[in-house]
Amino acid sequence: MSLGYLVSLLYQYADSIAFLLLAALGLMIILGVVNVINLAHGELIMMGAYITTLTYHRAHLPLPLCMALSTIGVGLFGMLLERFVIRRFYDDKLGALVATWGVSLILSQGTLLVFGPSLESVPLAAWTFSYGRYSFGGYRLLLFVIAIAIVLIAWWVFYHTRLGVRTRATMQNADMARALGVNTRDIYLLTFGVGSALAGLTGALYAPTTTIVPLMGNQFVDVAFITVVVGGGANPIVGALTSAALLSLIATPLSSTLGTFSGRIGLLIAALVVIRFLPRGISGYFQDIRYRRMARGVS
Amino acid sequence: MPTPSESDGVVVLHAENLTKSFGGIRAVDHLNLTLARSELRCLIGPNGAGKSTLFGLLSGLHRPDTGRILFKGEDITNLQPFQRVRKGLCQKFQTTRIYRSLTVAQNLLIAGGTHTSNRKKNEKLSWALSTLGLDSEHEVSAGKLSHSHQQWLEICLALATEPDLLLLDEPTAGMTPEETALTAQFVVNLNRQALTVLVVEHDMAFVRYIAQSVTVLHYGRIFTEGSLDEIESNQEVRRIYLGES
Amino acid sequence: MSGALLHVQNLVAGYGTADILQGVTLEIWPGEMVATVGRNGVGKSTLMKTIIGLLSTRRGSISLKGESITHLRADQRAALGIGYIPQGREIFPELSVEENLMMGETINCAKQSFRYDLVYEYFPILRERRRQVAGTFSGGQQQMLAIGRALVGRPTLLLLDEPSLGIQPSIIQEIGQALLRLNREEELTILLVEQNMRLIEHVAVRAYAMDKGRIVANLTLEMLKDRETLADYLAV
Amino acid sequence: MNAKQCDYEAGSTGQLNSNPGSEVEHLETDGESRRSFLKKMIVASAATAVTGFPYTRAQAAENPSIKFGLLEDRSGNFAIFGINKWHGTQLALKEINEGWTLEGGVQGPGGPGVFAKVAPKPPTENIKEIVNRGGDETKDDTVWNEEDEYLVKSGENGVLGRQLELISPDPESDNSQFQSLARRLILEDKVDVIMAGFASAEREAIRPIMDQNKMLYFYNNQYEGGVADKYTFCTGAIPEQQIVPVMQYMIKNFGPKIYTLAADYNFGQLSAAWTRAMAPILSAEVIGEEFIPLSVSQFASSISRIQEAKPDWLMMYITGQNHSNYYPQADAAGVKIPMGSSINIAQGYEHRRFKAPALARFHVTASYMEEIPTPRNRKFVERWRKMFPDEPYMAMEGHSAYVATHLYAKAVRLAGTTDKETVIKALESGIGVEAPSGWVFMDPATHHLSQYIRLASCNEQHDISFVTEWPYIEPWWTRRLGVNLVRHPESKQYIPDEDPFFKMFKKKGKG
Amino acid sequence: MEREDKRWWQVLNGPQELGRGRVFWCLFTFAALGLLAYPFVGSVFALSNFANFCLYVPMGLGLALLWGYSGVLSFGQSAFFAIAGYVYGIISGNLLDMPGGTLLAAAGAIAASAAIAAAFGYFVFYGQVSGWIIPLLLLVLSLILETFMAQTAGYQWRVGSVLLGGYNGMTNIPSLQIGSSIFGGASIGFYYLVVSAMLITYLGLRLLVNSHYGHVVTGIRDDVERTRMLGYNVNLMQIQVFVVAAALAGLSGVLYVSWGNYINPSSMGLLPATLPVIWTAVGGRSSLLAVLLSTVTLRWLADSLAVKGGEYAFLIMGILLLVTMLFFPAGIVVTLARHWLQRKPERRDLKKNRAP
Repeated sequence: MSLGYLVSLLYQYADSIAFLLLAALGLMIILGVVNVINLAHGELIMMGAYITTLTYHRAHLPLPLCMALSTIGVGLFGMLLERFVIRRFYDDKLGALVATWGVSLILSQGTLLVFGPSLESVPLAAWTFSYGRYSFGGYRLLLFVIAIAIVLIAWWVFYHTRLGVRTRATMQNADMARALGVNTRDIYLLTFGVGSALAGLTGALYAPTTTIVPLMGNQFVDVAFITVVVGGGANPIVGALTSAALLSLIATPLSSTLGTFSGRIGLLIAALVVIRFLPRGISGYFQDIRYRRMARGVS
Repeated sequence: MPTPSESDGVVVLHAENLTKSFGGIRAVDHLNLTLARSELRCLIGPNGAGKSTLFGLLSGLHRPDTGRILFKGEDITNLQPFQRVRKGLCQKFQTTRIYRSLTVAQNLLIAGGTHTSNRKKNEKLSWALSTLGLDSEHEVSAGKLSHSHQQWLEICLALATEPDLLLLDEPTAGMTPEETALTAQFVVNLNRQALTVLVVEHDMAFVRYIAQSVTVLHYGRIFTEGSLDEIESNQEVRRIYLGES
Repeated sequence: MSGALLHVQNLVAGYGTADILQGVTLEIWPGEMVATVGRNGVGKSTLMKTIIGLLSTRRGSISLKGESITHLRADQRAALGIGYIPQGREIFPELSVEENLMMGETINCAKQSFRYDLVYEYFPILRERRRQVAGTFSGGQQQMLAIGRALVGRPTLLLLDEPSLGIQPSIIQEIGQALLRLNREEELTILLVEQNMRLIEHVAVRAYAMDKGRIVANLTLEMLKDRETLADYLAV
Repeated sequence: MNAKQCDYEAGSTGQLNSNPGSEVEHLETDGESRRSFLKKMIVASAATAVTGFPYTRAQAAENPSIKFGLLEDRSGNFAIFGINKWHGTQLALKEINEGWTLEGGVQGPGGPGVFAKVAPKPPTENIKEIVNRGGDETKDDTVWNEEDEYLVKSGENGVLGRQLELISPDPESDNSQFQSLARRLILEDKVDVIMAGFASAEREAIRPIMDQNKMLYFYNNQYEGGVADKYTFCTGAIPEQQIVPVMQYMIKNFGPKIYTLAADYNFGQLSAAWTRAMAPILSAEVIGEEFIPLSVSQFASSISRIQEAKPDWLMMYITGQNHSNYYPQADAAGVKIPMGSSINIAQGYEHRRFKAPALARFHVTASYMEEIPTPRNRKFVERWRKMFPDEPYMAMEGHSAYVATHLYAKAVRLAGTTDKETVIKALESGIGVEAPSGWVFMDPATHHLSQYIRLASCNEQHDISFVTEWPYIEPWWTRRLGVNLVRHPESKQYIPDEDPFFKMFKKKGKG
Repeated sequence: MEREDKRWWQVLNGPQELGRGRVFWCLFTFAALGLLAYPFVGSVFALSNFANFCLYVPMGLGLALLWGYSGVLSFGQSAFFAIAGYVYGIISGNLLDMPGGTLLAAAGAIAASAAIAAAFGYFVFYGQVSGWIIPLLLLVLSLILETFMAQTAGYQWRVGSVLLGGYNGMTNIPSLQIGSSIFGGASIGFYYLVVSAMLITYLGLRLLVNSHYGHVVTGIRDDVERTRMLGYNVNLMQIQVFVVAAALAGLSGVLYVSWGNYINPSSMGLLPATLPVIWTAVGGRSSLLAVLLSTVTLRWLADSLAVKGGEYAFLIMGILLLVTMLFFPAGIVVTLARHWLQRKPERRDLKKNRAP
């Protein structure tokens, strides 16, 4: 195994982690805090890509600005969605699943009707670097860096801001948080907005590397679901990070040595196995351990 | 009080050395408890003494950290809750848990016919239903029953499983004094029909009415046991209730 | 109306089909520390939950400083200055001590500054362990944390539900001292649910006795000192 | 390559039909099989003659419209292709109803491409020579019309004096919807012809229904080849028309080391098998092969494997919206390896959807592309754009649908009836038309088109140039297997497994 | 108790379903007779098309049982549907010459779906996996199967004489055959087969949900802990219900391949997975009759939209689903029926009160 191969494997690993993280983080934060699975997540990603592409081509704005607009736009849309749809289903999680599926159908088909079957994609900064016989895309590494940066920012917000503390408190005991003066409705609204904004950002970031079609969300949702199921909702940040790292660790060598098909099947089977042994996902497992340790710490 | 021994079949329940902790708080602490057949025992104690946790351990909702539970001489420590019910140990929850969307008849239909023979008429149950006046409310949706009727219905659900030992957790919570008295009378009559009953209750009027023997729980341990008179005259018990120990 | 800080009139509330509170009327005056006594299950905690707004009022009214808060949400009531310390403390186990305290900041939105200094002065252990995860605290420490959490935001009224529950006697005493000081030095009005007689007679100026969802007596300080009277309402 | 002389003068259908005698003479030369076919033709012609052949306007006017069933996906996964095909059919129908037809007609059953001999058993020897020729020899020569105008007046509005009425429900890229709508078109709407399907799965879902109901069915798509079905006509390009030419070109220009990247389903696997089998014949080697599940959209590991293998060029058989992500991703990773394909950019216009230079160095053999620089095609594009100004691109499938629609109209006119068996006979009579892409000819034995194939190359700016062209490639593979639908009606899809020559069909594992 | 005295028809008329009483059964019989008489007036196509709508009813009813009565949502019914279709194709294709081969194949196919459901159910229900994970996990399972089946083109993927066919699907699957009568997609026999399968499933499930067992299943939905504390092995019963639902989806799958002679992996894809959920949600998951009606109606609607609505079909379905969930969370049919029935019991109550 040459050094070049190792570098290439590392690059693939980073690439895969970035994809899983960006696809799943928004979904996971919504699941963790609001406790709802948003089946329209893929369509929110699609919206992000569409806003980026359309503003770039029609308004001729610089690409980073387009991406920022997507993030904000989809975030706002997510808040509307929370206000008018999701809010009614806080007592009926399965109902939320079904209702968001309806939203997903409306968004994807509506996009087809309004914008047609495809859009011209936005151009990609073509900087590459190489090592040995391998060459790598700089943009993909940038995506990895951004993904990690988002996780760090999310972690910082969660653990080092008042809003983060309130959000975590709401996750742990919403009634108590309310009794202490936290407007949990606003927390839910905001969280849904942030989760949606992350979806929009994902769509915007991947817009230069994917085909811009109304059903493009599908390429993100299946891996996002797997990542979320494996990660669990107990702690979205830890869950997303560990789950993306673990799944990539399984899928990357498989894809790299046995081919993409094996990587794919490996990913799916890993999800089934993890759930068999950790029904609440990795972060749920960590939480259980922590509670056990707390119990032991005192008695 | 006679000391029942396990071999002669007089003992229904024997729990020894039970411990259970939650998040740093030891709710039940090396507790031993023995119940004789046809006994009617009241379990009292100040808030947080571990009564509900003990019930959870007995019914199988919680697994003990240490200790074991024998029921009719058989070790049931590792049995699932439903297996314990089939062996004849049934619980009424603290907050009423009945199937609110279903009618009384449907509730009873679900409860009846698990481990016992379906063909035999459940005398105790029909007696209970008519005593409590639930037999005229068969088609009423359980969620629309009055609060006391919901409590009674839940006792009847437990009776429908034909238990040998009935655990009642606060059966009179939220009832008027008259309803409390009726419930107490009912429980005593039930007990007379050779049913072992363990009750957690705070309403002293109720305890006074029914109890043959009272066990006081404090900090997860048995503080003292005895007849109600003994307990009532026990200054130590009074002190723990008033938070003085 | 009167100058009562908290005025509860004919309050009816409960769970499901059961009305646990069947018409509670009480008044707390500014600067008072009032206890509510009664056996388990008479509705004391339900009363507290209904006052803070976690349970909805079915009938009757609640007013704070003469203004009706009956139709406000819990967080809005807290913002008006009600600090709530529930039974079982309900601290946030995965948050650090400091973060738990931070959660009290949203109480009383009219305040100018937070009272971390006060909290740390009263409960120095919270300062020592402010980075520790709260779930690892013992019951007594959790109780201090829960009280501290409610104090940070300068509440005008403190609802305290069984602070002595499952706590070592020495710490109960410590908590009692703290409550007294708070009441005297900070002029904090406190409504206390308690079963521990020592604590009650140590801190309360009067008490409401509850039974079966109603207030059955208004006990004066003298009556509180009388064991037999209290035992009638509390013990076996 | 197969430029041949044609013995007919480009003329109206009237001329063709009015001279059945000459067809008979022409046929004599081809022996027994041809003769029996001819007999049927004559009987059919006679039958139509009795009922007033050649048709008269008066009769036609009384006739209701010809019902034209179309199932193309306008929503769901394949909408991007289905809408284009739907438009192609609509344009053709409009032209037919306004009195136009594609120039061309029957060369007689002895026309070019009707080799129609059945091999006694499938040949197992090296087929290098056939491959190099671009297919089996045909007997007759063809010249095609070099003129710009491909439309000629048909002399009537519609066909047989009847308007063509389009019935086109949306099957939503859903196979079971296809089945139910196919039954609806056949049993309820009683259509005269059905054109349907983008994905092979869609075709396979409805083909049994077509056969059960003896319904004339057109599948207008480039695909993996091998369908031999009496009731099915395929107007898209097939592997022998695309894969072999593009491989020849790529090997000659870039080198013999090939790496195949294919979608992990029937089309990808079968096309990869073709590449694997043809490589040694063309003195090349497949040094790597990877199959990608349709749901995969991220290609980092594939790109690294390709770089590791260092091929001279890539054979691309990836399909669908997820797979097209490969191009920007590979470009961003600095992969500069030339690519050949039988499908991408001609079908999904990736070069228009992705910013340059993601598709640079891409080569595809296509039966049609919007960029074909002939004056004739410019006319065609102009007419299309006039009707569908918002069309993002005119792909080869849209062109196939357009041609198929005109072919059908011609066949009906030739048959003098919409009776399916008779129309099938007409389609099997050696019918050829001047399509916008060039001359195409319906091969009677296999029910596939002999196509005008061009090799398009995409440069750094995503401009398309046509570097070479094969004016006439026949569908020779199934014919090699002994398929002759004229003589031996059947209904199945051959896969390379059934050709002993493709003994290397088995995937080399996943890598 | 009374339960012992009840005859089966009293159970059938039981309380766990919308329509009850004499009027309902008269209407039901009338409707059933209408269905049986339809072939005398309907065209071959109308019959075939209607049979196509109805053949999904067992799958929809299975999901109603699973979701509405036992509280477990599944996005995996289409996977069980497709598994049965494939297994039927494999067995029947290999037993072409054997009399009764297709019946054996049908039995084998349904058994295969049930067996896979049992294995998965063991995983999930004994693993105490939480409610929202089950539908997602089933979706993942479907996607695995779809990915796997899509790459099975070629000769090496052959079971006996039957090619799996990869993404292009398994073709030429024989229709069900009993004796000499073949139940092809466009035959009257098939129509009767499907209609009887639909009615028998409905009545059978109606018996089931109104039986003691069915009540316990409802009990599990309302309060798992309570039911466990009444002595029921809740996990086992959840698996049993899951298996029944999967077997019913399998029945639909067998009928589908018998109708279309074809199955391919995309029937396990994202969209088909959600269709049964849409039918069940829109009709009202707590009533079998509502789901039966909504399944047939929505299939009909989807078909009409495909014909007339064109590309608006998905949009309309999405809006319908969203509106249902927002404004008729119990389902449109159920909400309307309840609304309609509301006044009647009141009147009855009044009467009861007046006459002591």
